[in-house]
Amino acid sequence: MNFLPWLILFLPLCACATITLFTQRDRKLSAGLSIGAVVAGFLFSILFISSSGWNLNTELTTTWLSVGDFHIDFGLRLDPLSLMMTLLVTGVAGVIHIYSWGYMADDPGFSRYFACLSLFTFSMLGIVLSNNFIQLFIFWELVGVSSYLLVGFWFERPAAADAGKKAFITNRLGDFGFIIGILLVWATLGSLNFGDLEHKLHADPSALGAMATTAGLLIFCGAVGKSAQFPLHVWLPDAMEGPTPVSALIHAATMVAAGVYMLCRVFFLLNLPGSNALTVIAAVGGFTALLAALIATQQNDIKRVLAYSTLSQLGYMVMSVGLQGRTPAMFHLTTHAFFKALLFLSAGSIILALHHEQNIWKMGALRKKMPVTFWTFVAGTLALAGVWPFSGFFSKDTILAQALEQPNPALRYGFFILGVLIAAITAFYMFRVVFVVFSGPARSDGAGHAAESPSVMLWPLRILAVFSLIGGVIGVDALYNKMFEPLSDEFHYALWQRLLLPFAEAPFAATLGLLAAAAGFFAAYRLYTNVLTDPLPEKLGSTSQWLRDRLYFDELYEATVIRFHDRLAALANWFERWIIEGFCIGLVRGGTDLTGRMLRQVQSGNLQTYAFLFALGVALVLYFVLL
Amino acid sequence: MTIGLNHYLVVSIMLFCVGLFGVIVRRNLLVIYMGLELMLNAANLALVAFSRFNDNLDGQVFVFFIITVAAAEVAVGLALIVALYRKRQTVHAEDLTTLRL
Amino acid sequence: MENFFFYFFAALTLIFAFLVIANPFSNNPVTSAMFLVLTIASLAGLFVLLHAYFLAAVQVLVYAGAVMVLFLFVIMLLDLKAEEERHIRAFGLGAGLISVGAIVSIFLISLLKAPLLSNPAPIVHGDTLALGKLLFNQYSLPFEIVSVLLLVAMIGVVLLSKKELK
Amino acid sequence: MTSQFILFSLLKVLCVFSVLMFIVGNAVWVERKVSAFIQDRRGPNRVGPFGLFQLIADAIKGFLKEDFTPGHVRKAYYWLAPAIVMVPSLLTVAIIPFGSLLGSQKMVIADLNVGILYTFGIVSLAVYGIVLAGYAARSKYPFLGSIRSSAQMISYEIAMGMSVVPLFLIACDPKGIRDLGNGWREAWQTFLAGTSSLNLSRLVAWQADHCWLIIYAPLSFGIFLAAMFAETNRLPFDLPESEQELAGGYNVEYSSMKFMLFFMGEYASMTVSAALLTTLFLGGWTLPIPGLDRPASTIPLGLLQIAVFLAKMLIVEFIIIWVRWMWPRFRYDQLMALGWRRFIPLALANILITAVALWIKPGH
Repeated sequence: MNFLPWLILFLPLCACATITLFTQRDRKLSAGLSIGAVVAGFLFSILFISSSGWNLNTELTTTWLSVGDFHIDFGLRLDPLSLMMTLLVTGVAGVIHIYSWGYMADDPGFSRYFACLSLFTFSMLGIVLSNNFIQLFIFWELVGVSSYLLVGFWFERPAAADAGKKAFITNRLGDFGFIIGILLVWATLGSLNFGDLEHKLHADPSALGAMATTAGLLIFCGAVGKSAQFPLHVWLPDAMEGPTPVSALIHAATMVAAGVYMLCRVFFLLNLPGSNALTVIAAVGGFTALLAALIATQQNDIKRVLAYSTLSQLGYMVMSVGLQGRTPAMFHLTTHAFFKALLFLSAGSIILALHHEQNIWKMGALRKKMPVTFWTFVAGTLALAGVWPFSGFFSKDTILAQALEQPNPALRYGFFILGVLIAAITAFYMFRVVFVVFSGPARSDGAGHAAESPSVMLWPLRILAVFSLIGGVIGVDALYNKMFEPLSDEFHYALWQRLLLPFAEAPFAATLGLLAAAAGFFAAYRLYTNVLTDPLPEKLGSTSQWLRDRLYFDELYEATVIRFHDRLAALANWFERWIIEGFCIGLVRGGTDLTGRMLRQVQSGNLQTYAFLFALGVALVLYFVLL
Repeated sequence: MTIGLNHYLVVSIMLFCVGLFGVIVRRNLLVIYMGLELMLNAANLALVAFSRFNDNLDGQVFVFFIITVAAAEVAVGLALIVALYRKRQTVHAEDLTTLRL
Repeated sequence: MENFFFYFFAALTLIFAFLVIANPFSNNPVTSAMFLVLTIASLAGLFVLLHAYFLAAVQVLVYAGAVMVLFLFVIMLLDLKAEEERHIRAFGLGAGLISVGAIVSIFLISLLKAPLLSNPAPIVHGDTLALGKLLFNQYSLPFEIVSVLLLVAMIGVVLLSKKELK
Repeated sequence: MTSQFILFSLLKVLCVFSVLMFIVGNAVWVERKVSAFIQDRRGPNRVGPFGLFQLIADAIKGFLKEDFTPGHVRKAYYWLAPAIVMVPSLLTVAIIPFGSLLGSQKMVIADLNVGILYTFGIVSLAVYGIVLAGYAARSKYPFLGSIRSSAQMISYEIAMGMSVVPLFLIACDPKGIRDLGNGWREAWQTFLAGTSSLNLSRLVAWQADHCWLIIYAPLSFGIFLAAMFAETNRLPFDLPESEQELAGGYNVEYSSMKFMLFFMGEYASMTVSAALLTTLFLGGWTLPIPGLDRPASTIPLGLLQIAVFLAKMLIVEFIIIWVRWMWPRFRYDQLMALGWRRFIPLALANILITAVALWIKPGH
């Protein structure tokens, strides 16, 4: 069965290559190939897991390149973490692929879209299955490339093209730190294989010495970029310029999860004695979560609300990792993948029904017109808001419980209160969207004439809705827990026991979480039932304006980072033009040119000259051979 | 003093160099070609002399091949010259400088 | 006697060869060709002195009989009315003298350094039978290849000589 | 290299040369007589009985006539060409065994081992005389004639050379001559001492031993005969000098002694070709009569064999002359087509068939 993981990994790549090279013109075949590859991957994942079980901890390797003594294996790491992620990626991606068939049906770049989608799936699976840093980094960059291609898919629209560039470049900043961190790890530990590294650090936790914090933070830089944490969060909302399924795939379910996944994968590097990396990570995560949640409350674009909610939830997960809670982080990541994909796809359904209208203040009264979409969206909202018994409740609760387990009381209550606050805000802005979009009067003609989406789009919604509902109780957390804390007790609970488990284990956290959600719901209900415009700006004044303009981060970066960057670029340009091109290359080129001009005198076209030179050459050879 | 290998080799070298001199100095393609033939013949002479003074017929077989190849080469070369003349109305090396840069 | 013949033929060969490339009386290619025929005939004499009878005959037959006739044929076909004017370029002359001088001196020096081979009794006879045996046994493959070469050359010449290729 | 060898060689050269010249001279007379007979007229009949002294009269005329040199010719080649025309035939004759033995002397000027190759080498040089004559004249007809001639001679040389190959395949059996006892073999061994494969004497010996090669290789004979006409520029292949088209070709510009030399050159090459044909196909100096089929032991017998050779040769020459007045001229393209597209493939096939036949011959 060992070939199955390889197959899972490379099928999407094959699909991408085939589409790009051969089937560009055949839309259906292209889509079929792409969907087939990812669905086959999903089925193979199930097959593989069912045959070899969850309790794997192996690597499949093949030598990829060797330079001297330095070998890099191309390897797949198979353990519950990667298997679960594989299942998640192929599953969510599969659903989104199918949904795309309907959503993108009229797009001229249909085949190209599916090729990019396959490439993205391949890259994401590569990240998930990598067993070493180099491979991980390469797939990391591939994800960046494919997200660039997908975000900028409608490249004829300047906004989309700019968003693609922004996503790519912002990610570069994080990756810059990431690769330095990788090099640092390699320089100090001499290995890049996760298993080796873990083993070494387990044997000698102080192997990194004083560099522990630095290395951890540098590697965290990668996650900051990819998971859009503060201060590199600015690209994610813009990236909503891509097609909505892409938003769902990249910016909700998978790509941004890569950062969190990576942190969990290399947790052994962060959780070292004498390293403060985790604290910083938790702080960054918490701050991002709060910031994003606040901004989300005053966004009017449905996808931007969801984007900021994604940011906020990612911050939640990162915070959880920072609080040493890998299980809660991955648990929340998994459930979040379900309900955020659901929310995005439902939003896509709405957007499509309203002919690409994304402003929530031009929607309204869609509950009757789009019943399936309404119910699925509500399911997603409930899950995101953490309402029992939806999946979000369980995962959010574990995070809150994790916060309560902190030894340091300041940290403990700080993060716990932060978590509850964010939960309340989350519930508020999500229900704001629900009330504005689905109830009240129809605020535009488009909303008045909206109709339900085709079933090829609705079925993925239904599937995801089901998973959003039950995702918290099917044992995902148990799986992660067994991997991350092998020493702790195994959960053996029936379904109904699981439903009530949070109240038994951490009643304080569960209760407060539920209360926060309820508070958010009521606030939204009070403010947003049957209103034509947002009443909040009047009440909050300039704060609202600040939030609506995303706290002016873009403008800030524009004024500082980008201006500095421009200056630097101008300097580099000058250097390039005058020093490198003018002096270095110019000298070489001029020298070559001069020599060439001299030598071309020899190429006179005169037979005698050639014969003469030839004879001289012969004489020279003879001189060396004979004398 | 009996005539030895060296005598023949000296003749061969001089013949070769006369041919080479012709190739370099003359400008008529046909005469240049004749210079080439002289050089080939010089090689033939050297080979036959070696064959004779080493008690080995291989050298002569070689000469046989050289003569054959030379015949083929002359045929093709002269055909080229004729074709060239048809095109350019000249067989002077000075006038044929298309290869000049 | 043999010494005399050697010096005689060698002198003839070199004189004729020189007249091929630089004839003080005529710059006519036909003259060059005729002297080349004489060079080849003298060379055949040298071959006979070296007991290469077969090659001597082939030399005359192929070179003098066929190759040089072809030369004459072409010279006449081209009908070079404007015979080459006698102006030797200093560059050409210098270049020729330099390269030829260099090669001659290198060869002669190396020849002087080499031990003088004694002149053994003539054992090898380049007669037809011996050469034929060698040619058709040991060298049969090269022989066949050369035949292919000739065929190719023939086809090439036919193609080249066509007025226009279709 | 004794002085005796040189002496006898010189003697042989002298004899052969004078006899050849005599035959050449009289061949002109024969030609005119034959043509007259065929055209039903008398021919030369003024000088001497039956015009027999016409040869002398022609010679005197040739010597005494003004040697006119046109102004536009290339002088050196103009003088050289007639001389060159004579040379090849005189050189070829050197290797033809015109008799067996007179005393201890072989009746051949140079019994070369590469015999037939030498012949072809020299024959191939014959073209120079004509080419240079045409070139020297610097006028159209001679020039065209010489161009034609060079192409024609090169073409037919190939057919000629290849037609001869089967003869040597047949005759140069390494086992050589059969031993029939009675000192048969000894006589031949003296004659053939020191000769090898391509030697013409061996060919003669083989024919004496078996049968004339015209029987064994009739196709070779046919090709050789036709090629011979072409090589000697005789009708029906006299394209280089065809009077009606080229007004005499290369000898247009020549007069008196120079013209005589061309004339003599033609007859000399004709005579030598006849001698060669005799040697190759007609048994040379032998006749299938006891005594005449082996090298002579006495001088009279040796002289008789020389006479036999001359007789055969003259008959062949007579045929050559006869053909000239009986056959029309070929067109030039027909001539080339015949040479390249008939004779050369035929000769090749001939070689192949002969080789295969010899290979499958029992007891070989």
